[in-house]
Amino acid sequence: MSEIRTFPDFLKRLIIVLGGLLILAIIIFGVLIYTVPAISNFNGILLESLSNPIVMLNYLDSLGVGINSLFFKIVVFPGYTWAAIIAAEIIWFERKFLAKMQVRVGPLYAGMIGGILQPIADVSKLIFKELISPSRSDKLIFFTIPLLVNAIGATLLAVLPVSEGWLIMRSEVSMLIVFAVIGFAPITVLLAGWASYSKFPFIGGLRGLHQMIAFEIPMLIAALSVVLLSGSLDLVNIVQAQSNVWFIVLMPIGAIVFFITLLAELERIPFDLPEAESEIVMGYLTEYSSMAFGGIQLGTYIRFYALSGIFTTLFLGGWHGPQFLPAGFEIINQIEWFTIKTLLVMVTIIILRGVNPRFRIDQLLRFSWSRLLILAFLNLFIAIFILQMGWFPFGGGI
Amino acid sequence: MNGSTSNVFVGKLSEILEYSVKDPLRYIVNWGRIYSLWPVHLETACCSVEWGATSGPRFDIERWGMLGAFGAMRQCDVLIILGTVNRKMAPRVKTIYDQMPEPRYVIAFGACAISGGLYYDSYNVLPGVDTILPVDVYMSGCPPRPEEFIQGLIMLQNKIRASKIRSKKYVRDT
Amino acid sequence: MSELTVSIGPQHPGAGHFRLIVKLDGDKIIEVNPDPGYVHRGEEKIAEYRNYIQNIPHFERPGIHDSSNMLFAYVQAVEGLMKLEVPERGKYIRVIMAELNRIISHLYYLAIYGIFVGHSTMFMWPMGDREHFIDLAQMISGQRVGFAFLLPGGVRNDMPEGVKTRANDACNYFEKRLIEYERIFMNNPIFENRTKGIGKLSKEDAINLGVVGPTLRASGVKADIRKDEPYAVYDKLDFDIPVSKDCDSWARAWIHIEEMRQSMSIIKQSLKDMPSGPVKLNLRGQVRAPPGEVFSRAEASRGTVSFYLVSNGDMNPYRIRLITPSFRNLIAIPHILKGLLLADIPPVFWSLDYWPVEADR
Amino acid sequence: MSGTPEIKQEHPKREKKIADNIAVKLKKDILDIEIKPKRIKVKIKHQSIKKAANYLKTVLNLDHVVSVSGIDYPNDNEIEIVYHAGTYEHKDLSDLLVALVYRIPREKPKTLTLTDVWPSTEYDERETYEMLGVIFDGHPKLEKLFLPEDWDDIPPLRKDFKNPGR
Repeated sequence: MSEIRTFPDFLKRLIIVLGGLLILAIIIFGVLIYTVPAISNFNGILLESLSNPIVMLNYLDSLGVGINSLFFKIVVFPGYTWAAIIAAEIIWFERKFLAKMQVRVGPLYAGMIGGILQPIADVSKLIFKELISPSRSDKLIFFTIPLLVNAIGATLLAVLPVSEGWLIMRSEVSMLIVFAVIGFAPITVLLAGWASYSKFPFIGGLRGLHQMIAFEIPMLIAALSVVLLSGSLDLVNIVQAQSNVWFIVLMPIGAIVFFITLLAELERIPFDLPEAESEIVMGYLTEYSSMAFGGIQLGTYIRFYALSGIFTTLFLGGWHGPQFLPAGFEIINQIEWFTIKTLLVMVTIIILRGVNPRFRIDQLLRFSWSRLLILAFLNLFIAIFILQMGWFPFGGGI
Repeated sequence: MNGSTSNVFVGKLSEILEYSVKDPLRYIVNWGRIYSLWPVHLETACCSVEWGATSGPRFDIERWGMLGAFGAMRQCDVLIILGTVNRKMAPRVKTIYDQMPEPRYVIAFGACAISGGLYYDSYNVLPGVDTILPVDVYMSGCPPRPEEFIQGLIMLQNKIRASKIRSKKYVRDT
Repeated sequence: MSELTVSIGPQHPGAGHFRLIVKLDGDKIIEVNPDPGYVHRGEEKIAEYRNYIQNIPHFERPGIHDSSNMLFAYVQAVEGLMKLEVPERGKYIRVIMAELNRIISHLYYLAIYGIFVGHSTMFMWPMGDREHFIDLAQMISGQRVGFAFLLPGGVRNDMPEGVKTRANDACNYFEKRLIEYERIFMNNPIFENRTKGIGKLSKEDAINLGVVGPTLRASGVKADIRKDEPYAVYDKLDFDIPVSKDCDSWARAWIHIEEMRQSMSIIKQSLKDMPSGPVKLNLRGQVRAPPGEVFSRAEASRGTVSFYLVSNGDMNPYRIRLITPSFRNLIAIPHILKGLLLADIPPVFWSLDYWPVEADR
Repeated sequence: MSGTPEIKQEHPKREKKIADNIAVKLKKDILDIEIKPKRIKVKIKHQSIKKAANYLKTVLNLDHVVSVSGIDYPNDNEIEIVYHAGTYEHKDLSDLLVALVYRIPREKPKTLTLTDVWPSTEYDERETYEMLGVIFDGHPKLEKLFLPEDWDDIPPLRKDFKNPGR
């Protein structure tokens, strides 16, 4: 038995093993067909689905795991797996794109095409690393935080309207859900810093708390004007209200305010104070190792995707866009437009990272309370003005 | 089934498992480690100038997935000893090494880190960092050129490629 | 009551091989205690065991990316004792190497400044452009850093063919690039917010504390050994000393950018004016200084570097005192950081261009 | 050529004039004055160091210290302390350095600090303290600077300290 050293070796071994497994499965399956009667029903569907895949989908639906089922939506497509894949690849894209801005190559050798497997390598390394829990930390809270951060990102995904008919959950107050969940993010940062029992994480946690609370209020007010114009708290209704004109055209100030507060909520440069590397090492992440660190990073990037999606929904007209695909594929067309817009928002945020240094906490707070808040109110008045003049058909929340 | 045949069966099973699961898994894990070596941001002396150039655009160490420098050692894999370690720095270097999670690798960068270099007879310089840490790769030069760092990195990658998933547990000093 | 003591360094992305013990009240700094010595290698003691030639690599190691400037003061001290007069071409080559080193060192400064304010592109661009000047220096001396190029009595070898055109190309390219640097990095509103008016060191304090180099010139004192006490051929060259009256971190960064412009002008002039002839004296046998003492100064990229050399006529120096600019600027760190915020430490600390290796020796 | 004697003699008169001034003012305290171009070396008695420093600072405008060096002379059983003072404000004297030199006994290396005259000497004196064991009375913070915290050998720059392997 030889050791695996090169990629062709690995591929050969994989083919042998998978082939063995396939033969094993066929044998077991064949035996089962003639012994257990319930399987033979499935066997018929399996054979039929070779010629007509719809049958298979319908069968899976009837079991509750099909493509239209809630399970599939939550776990696979608009839900977690999709977001995790986007998060992983946006990490790769971020590194590669920043490298290009900095006249470098960036990740190259991990994976065939331009180091596209770089995030996979990082994650697989982190999984098999030693998990250190600092001796004086509060272990329960310390290890709950990675899950909580992921949960926050995942909950936001639930109300994200990727298309008109295809979404996990439609609620009349989905906007409120979004802000309730976002409001929980500063607590995770503070708890992570506090549970680490270390100085730099604690400073990072406090910074995160200050920053996120200071930026949440302008964010809420900017979003309030959107609610006023569309007359609904439902994100789907908000997107429908933008079928003719996007809100970024009506309220550019509001869009800018929301975008800036978005950066602060996501702790992106120039607002990455809670993890400012040259000042407080890694902020609240300093003591996290292995997949606890990876989990927080993954959760943060999922939140990055989800909040970019919220920005798309509120100001960029959500799924609206010209129809490319033939009739009958409206849903796919809508998903496509939503994804393209969201990715564009994410790229804009990444570009900002390449050209800006970091703010200081007092400047940041002053900026938020004295500039952004006023701008947000100004935007609110503009929205009311538009509404009162009757220039916008929807609305009437007052 | 008597004892001896069952033993043969279990032995075969473990062989099959090793062949089909452990070996490919080891390859994948080592592949991840190879392309994701994050170094601790620790500068001990003047070789850090060349380390800066190595992470700069011309030599761009990120091509191998290595980040420029990483703040906290809890997430890091490589400890690069950038030059002279003196008697004041040595306990700190040891502490930093102890705080890193397994698996971890040490690179001795430059003549001073290998043997004390120009300062072999100084009253305040360690005669090589391998007196306090287990070193994986030595890079000679004063300071080593960035090309040499890249060569050393590839040597380290080859070393990792042949290593086991779970290395021998290092007993920490309290 | 709510006092917090954090130690920044020796392992910290914002400090390097150096420790600051910072007492904080909330986010405000009450007191800063610098704790150097993590790179102390006993250069002055080792020098007593080495002869004058063996000491050359030792005295460039403290400021390794500034090696020619460090050696400038040393070889002048030895030449002062031995009463040697360097050939004219050798002097010009020395000046070219010194100015190349100044640019290399200043670019390193800018790059690390970028990291310290959280601007990764500001790290990469100067690091990339630095390679052009390293290439030039490598063409002349054969080494990337730590050239050991200056010897008592001249320089090690003459310049190869083609340096002139290549140096002019690099300078022309980099002059354009500097304008971009100013536009993108220096005039970035967030960068200005972080550095303008932060970390003030008034003129009186700067003089009292005896700081040197760009830190001193950013506080409005026009002092540069190249003008005050001209050595080599600096009195024949035409250049300015940039001085700023702002006294803050931004001004210090700006001084570095202006000095790079002046250095490029010096390199171009020296390449034009350079006479032909030998580059070093033929010193047969050992370099041995007669008894006596000498105090020699040169302007390195971070400030004045001085050597106090006492010889008793032996093979080895009796005592060498090496005063590096970073050691002189060390005293300014606690003074300047007091009353600022925790987040100000990295940019303000680095704006002094404090290089721990050089200070610890 | 900085500090090069007898090759260029730019202002021999200027240094002579300053040295004469010093000699007149501090007649009783001075042991010897050496003049080189751009450098004046004033050897003074140990006790009058503060007076001399005050004079140099206030009258000659030497506002900062460039270096403080200690030299061990085991044969004379003495340690020599050298202060090199210069000026930034006085533009005409910017290339002049005045060295203030005095010797103290090797067994009892105790002297007065000059940090109250020149604040810039603080770290230099600390270094001289740890490298040569000279105690500066009245220094605000006379602690170890470069050496490790647990250093218990004799100060390394003394001539009887031998580097390991030498």
